[in-house]
Amino acid sequence: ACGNDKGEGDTKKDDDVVKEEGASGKLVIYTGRDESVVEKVVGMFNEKYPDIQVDNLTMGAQQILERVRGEKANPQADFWWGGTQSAMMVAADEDLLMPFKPSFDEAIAADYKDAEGRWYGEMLLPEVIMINSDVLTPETGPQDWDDLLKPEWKDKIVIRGVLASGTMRTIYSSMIYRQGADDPEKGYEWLKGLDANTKDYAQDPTNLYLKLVRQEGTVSLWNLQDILLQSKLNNQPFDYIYPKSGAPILVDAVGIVKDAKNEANAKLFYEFLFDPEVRAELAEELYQIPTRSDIAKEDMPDWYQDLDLKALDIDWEVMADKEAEWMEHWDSNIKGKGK
Amino acid sequence: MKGVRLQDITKTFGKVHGVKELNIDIQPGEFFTFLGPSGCGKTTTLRMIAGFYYPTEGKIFFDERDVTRLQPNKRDIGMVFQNYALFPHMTVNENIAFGLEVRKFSKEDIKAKVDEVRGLVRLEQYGGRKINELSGGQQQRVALARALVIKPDILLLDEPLSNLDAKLREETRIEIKRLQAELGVTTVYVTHDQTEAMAMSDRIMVMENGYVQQIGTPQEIYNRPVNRFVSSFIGESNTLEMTIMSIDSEKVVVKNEQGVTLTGLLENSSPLAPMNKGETIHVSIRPESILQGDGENTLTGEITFVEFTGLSVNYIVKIPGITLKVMIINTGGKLLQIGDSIQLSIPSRSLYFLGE
Amino acid sequence: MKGVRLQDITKTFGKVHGVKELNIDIQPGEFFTFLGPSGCGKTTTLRMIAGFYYPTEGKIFFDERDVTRLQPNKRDIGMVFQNYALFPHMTVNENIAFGLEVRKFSKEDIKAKVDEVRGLVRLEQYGGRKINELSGGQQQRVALARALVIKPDILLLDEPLSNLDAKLREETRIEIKRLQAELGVTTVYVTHDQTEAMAMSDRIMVMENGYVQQIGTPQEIYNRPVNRFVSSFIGESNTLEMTIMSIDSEKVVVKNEQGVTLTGLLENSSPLAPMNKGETIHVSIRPESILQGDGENTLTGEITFVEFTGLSVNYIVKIPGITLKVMIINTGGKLLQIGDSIQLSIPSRSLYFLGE
Amino acid sequence: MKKQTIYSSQDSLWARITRSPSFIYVLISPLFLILFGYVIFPFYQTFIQSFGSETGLNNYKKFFSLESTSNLEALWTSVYISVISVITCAIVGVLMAFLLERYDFPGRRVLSILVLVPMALPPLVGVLSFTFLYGESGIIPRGIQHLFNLEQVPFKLKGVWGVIVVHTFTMYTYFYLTASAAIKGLDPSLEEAATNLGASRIRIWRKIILPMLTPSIVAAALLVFMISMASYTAPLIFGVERTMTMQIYLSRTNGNLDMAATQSTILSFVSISFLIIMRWYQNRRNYQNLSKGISVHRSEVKSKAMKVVSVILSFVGVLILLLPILTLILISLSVDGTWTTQVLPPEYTFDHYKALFTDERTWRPIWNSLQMGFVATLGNIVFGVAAAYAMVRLNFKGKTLLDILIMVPWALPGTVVAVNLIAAFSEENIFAFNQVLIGTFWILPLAYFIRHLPLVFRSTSASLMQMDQSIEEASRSLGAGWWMTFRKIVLPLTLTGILAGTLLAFVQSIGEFVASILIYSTSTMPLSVAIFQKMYAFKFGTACAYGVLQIILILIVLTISEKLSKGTAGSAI
Ligand SMILES: Nc1ncnc2c1ncn2[C@@H]1O[C@H](COP(=O)(O)OP(=O)(O)OP(=O)(O)O)[C@@H](O)[C@H]1O
Ligand SMILES: Nc1ncnc2c1ncn2[C@@H]1O[C@H](COP(=O)(O)OP(=O)(O)OP(=O)(O)O)[C@@H](O)[C@H]1O
Ligand SMILES: [Fe+3]
Ligand SMILES: [Mg+2]
Ligand SMILES: [Mg+2]
Repeated sequence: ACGNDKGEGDTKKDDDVVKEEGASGKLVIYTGRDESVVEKVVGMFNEKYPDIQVDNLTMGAQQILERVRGEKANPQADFWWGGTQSAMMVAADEDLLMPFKPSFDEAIAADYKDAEGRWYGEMLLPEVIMINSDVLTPETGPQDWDDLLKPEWKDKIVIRGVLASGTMRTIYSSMIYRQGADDPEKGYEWLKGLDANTKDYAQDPTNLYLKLVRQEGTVSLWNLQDILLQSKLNNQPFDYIYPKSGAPILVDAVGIVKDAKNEANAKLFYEFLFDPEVRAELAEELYQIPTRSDIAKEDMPDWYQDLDLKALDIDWEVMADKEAEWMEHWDSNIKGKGK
Repeated sequence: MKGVRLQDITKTFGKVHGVKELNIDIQPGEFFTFLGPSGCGKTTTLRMIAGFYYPTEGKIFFDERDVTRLQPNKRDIGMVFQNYALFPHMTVNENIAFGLEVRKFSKEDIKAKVDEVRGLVRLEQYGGRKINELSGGQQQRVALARALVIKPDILLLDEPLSNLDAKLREETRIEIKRLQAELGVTTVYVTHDQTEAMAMSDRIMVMENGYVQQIGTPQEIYNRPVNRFVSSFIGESNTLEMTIMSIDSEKVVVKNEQGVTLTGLLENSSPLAPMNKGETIHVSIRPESILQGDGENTLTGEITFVEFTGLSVNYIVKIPGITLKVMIINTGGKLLQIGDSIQLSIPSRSLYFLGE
Repeated sequence: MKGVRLQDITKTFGKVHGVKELNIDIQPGEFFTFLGPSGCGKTTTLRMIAGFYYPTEGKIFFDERDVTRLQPNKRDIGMVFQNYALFPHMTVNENIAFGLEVRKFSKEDIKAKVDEVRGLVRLEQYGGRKINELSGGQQQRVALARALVIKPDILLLDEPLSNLDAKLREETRIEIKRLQAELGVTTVYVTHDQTEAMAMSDRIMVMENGYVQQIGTPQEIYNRPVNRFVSSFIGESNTLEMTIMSIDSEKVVVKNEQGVTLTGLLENSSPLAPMNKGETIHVSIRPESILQGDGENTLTGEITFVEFTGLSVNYIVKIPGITLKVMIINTGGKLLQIGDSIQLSIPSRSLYFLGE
Repeated sequence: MKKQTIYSSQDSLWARITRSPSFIYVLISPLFLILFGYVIFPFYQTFIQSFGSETGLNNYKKFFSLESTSNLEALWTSVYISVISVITCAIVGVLMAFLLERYDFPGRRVLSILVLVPMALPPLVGVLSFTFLYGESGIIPRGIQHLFNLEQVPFKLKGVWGVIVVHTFTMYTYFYLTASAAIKGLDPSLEEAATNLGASRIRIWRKIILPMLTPSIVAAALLVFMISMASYTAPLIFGVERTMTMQIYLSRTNGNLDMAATQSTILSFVSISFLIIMRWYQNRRNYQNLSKGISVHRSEVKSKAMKVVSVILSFVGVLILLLPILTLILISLSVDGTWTTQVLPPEYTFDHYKALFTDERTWRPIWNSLQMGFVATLGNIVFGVAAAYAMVRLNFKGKTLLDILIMVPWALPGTVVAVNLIAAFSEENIFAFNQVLIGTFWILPLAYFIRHLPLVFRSTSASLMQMDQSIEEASRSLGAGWWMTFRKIVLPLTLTGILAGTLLAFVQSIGEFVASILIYSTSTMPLSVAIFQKMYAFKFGTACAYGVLQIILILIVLTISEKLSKGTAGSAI
């Protein structure tokens, strides 16, 4: 529920819910966010709460899950900042997260949060078509999902390894869902076509970027934010095409670790992170699309205002239910068989 | 000075037996030698005394102290290993000094002692050499020096001179004897050289196949072996199967199947031999006790083999009925050739009567 | 059957010299022995023949072929290493079979040959044993079997019997001799045991400190040593410094400072000795050539040392003016004691005149 | 007679304890406990969990079911990749060891350090440099394409072979190090005897040298096999997704912890079976040098041709080995994002290094890693050597168990070990002196210690197996106690082996990532995590520059250890 809910004007920042600014102590954050994001936000947080000493440990979403799981008996972390919806759901199921209703609860659509408040989506990640801008332009690239199957894109597509990536699993499952969830066969057919056009599967994001930069392929499927970050901040030759029929929109979420030692500080950070000003700044500089539906569009940067966030119509419940099965089928029967 | 007592010692390796039911009592200060064919259990016994093997059965005492399971390093033993077991990463000096360092001698003391013992084994020039730059004999001498320098209570020497030349061997032998006498070190010596064993030992133990055959002074062992094994193992010997024809309080007359008759003395018979008329016994005659020329028990035969050993000439002489090994001392005289005829005599006191 | 010729061979290790200016010509089929004190360069020479060292200078020929730099495995040599160098990860059989496998014999052939040679070295029961389960002497025999079984052109034996008992040594010695004669293998033998050297060799080379001293048949070496080193190294010897009093075509009379006078034969003099009246020369007398009792050159003295060696009794006898080592063959008679007086005679043919 | 008593009664307690042979038990019993508490117990729990809550053998049935064969395929892929990796690593490693140990040629000293450098390749950026080199857009394929004006790149490193190349490259050092220690200790007279019996070089290799190197080859084979089984990054990078580690990862991602446990159990079962087979194979024979006395060292006979061949071989070999590192340096010097379709980067800059050197946070992780690596390695030496000694020389019940205990942490994927450790140490307990170790400095060194213990243990026991035991006995007979014998005789003679293991352990500790990322804390961030963060932020050049720093660091360590070992290391013959 990020951008699509252009907020109804800024809501009050409700600091009254939590403690005064004199809060102190420690705060341990496990984060899947980029170092630069973390530095920036923590810096801002410390301006407001100078006495809170923030320790942040950067790692991948999967690693956070492993760690939090392992430390269940004696949690070391307070706040889990940045996890895929599925990781969050697993964690919630395993009783690793603390239910908490923040002040902005209502500003976030039900799709983007846990019913019991164990996690809230922080930002939205539309999954779009990625192109190498040295070779293609948004006009010459594939315009919609079905275009990807055209012969002209044969051996031009590079895909981030599907099974190991939550993002890619979601995209692929959405593609099946799009063809009808009741009978996945049509979806499988479609994916078979995609596999036939896929030149290579890259093992991790870094590799995906490299392959695109080095023109081993020119087209990929990836999330909007990272494409923008890479092209604007790191000067990578990337651009995106928002698929005509809409994009699956993923949620990247946060939560408080159950039995956290510095629960109060974690709550402060929670509130701070969703502060509309912070959101606006992050949108401006880091191309984040907030889940908060109550931020005025004028307060947001230009790129955001240009964006038409059209979501694919997806029943996430069904998706979550079927994903494992579909992906296993894809892995054993479709992957690499298309040629 | 310590005595060593082995009580009913048996040692087996898996199914193989090394030694069996050993009972040895070595006196303090004694020079005791293990003699026996290769593989008879000499090293095994020595290693049990040193503490590197535990006996499968039995006990070991140093004087009255039971040391059967005492740590090797608590036994105050000097040992020369059959394979030397030098420390390859140390120089000659460092090898020799090792035991002294363990005993916390001062630097100067160590240097003095090492220099002295190095002289004793004729390695004056080699102190700084690495072990792998030494010849085989030189390595063996380092091993010896290393064991001697610590002046242990008990010295265990496993063929310590086997790679030395006769001259050096004799010199070293004399040195060992001198040290042993001076310090009263109880010494257990393994050698395959019976001359050496005879010359040095207070007592000798002859072993075969893990069993003790005889323990006694060199002269006892040589002149009065208890059985055929000892007799033939120690020195050369002609052993003849003969029947006693007549016997009195002094003389014994024996005869073999081919009718050769010899006369010997009754006193020269092993306690185990059945000295009765008509019994078949074994007669042992040392080659060197057979003389060339006329005398008692004169025989004439033909030479079938000649071997010159410097000291002596060895012949094999075929006499109708018997073949004798004969050793004639080389006094620079002429050698007889194969086929020559030779007259021999056997002094009656040179016959020794054995049982089985 | 191949001859081996070493031409002006010198080998140095860094600054140390191993051997110097060797010239040896070993005949095809000959049994040639290196004799010399520990560290004199025997192993070094052998290793050059085997190809493990390159001579620093000089050349090595097998018959007429220059092999100085030929690979060791191309030389068809069987060698027993002084340190055995058995393959610890193989059994006795595997060790012995190794050379045969290299030569691509069939499985059955190998088995037959291995069994045969194992019998020869008395290891019948030990075929399946691991090397570390053998006694020292057994290991040495495996090393010997391994070299013999391949029936090489040239056999190099570096103290191959040093850890065997007298009996076994003699048996093996005879086996080696037999094989050598049968197959005509050229054999180079290193030993520290001069009896062995004397008994087995066609020719002997005596070395000292890297230099050749004398090459000759055993009798030549023993009875006609070229210098004092050879004379004293080979066997026991009393060497006396004496002055020639009179000399004729047959007899030489010598006298020492204390007035002891001896008579010897002119023919018994080394080519290097200055046989002129008034010259000071060395007279060598073997202990075993001295007889007990009356005869030529009779002397009377007092016994100062007694050693029983089984075969003989060794005395040191102090005669006014000289001290002699004397060896009296043990014929079972009584031992004389220290302090007893003894009468000795030295046959004139037992005196040998040497230069320096 | 008057004698110097060997042990004065006022010996300190410590001296008395250390001199007793049971000291070794004093050393290994806590090891036993630690391993038991933190390896076997969690592992046992994993094992129990693998049977699922109520499903019994279901997980196993599912694993081995023929309907969905992905697990079986994964098992098969993992096993055969591991076996081939062992073989290729053995060939390269032993060959290099032999060339460098036995032949003297110009540049040998330098080469003998360079040959270890691949060990220093940081795991994350390291594997990437392979893609830059041999991948589809890599320097070599593109270079050839440009050179010959080809339509397509002539080849690219992909799939199983890519994995094996990377494994060979990064793991042959296990063989190299252990084998060169063993070759140093090999009695040269054995080779002479074989040559003398007419054996050709090849036969000597097959029949004498290789068999005599068995303990060290077995040691290295075990290490390589297990690490290949547990390897994650390389298969991932080369798109071999069907491996055991990947399956475990997926199961955990999906929250199917029971299945993950099943898969881990099977993985370690395979590794342990390999261990047991290897032990059996090794114990059939004897490898102790037995020669009488000490033989001449390095044999003189060296054919000219061999010498030339060895120089060429070694140089070519080392060049190939160095390429990935050179590539890394190249990337670290190129401007991010500019290197697209060219063979070599078009623009160069020192900015990445500048960024590193001006950021005070750069040095902290380096220092952390050094410290933690040092502590862990120290522990490895003490316990690894003690355990190896106990294993080879002493007789006690449970040898095989101890062996397995030590090897298991190496056989399991790093993630699994780390998770076990977190579970064990996130609560107070006696083994951690009633401290919570998670979040403290000590947890990482402990993880490194447990995980890298097999390195020191294996290579030391290989050395010990070669050493003639009678040398130790000689020392005892001269009155030296157990401890002195150990210090003065055993240590110097096995030093090369210990050093080899130590180097491996230390370098591994510096580079360890998979477990580190799960248990590091802000104050103890290790170098590998720091590099990961640069990569994560797609600061690619900076990450590579960081990697280059790590390589330099390890090179310094290698050079120092080479200097130290020279002269002090004895040999067992
Ligand atoms: N590798 C080496 N480096 C330096 N010196 C050596 C080396 N090998 C042998 N020597 C020296 O060369 C000399 C001759 O050695 P060699 O091994 O030939 O003696 P040897 O006659 O076989 O003696 P032994 O009977 O004791 O075995 C010795 O003094 C020895 O110390
Ligand atoms: N570790 C072992 N395992 C099995 N058998 C062994 C072991 N050690 C020795 N033996 C056997 O025990 C017997 C006695 O060995 P020992 O070493 O005591 O002989 P030895 O009398 O010293 O012989 P040598 O004179 O040849 O050295 C031999 O037959 C030998 O093969
Ligand atoms: Fe990842
Ligand atoms: Mg022995
Ligand atoms: Mg020698």
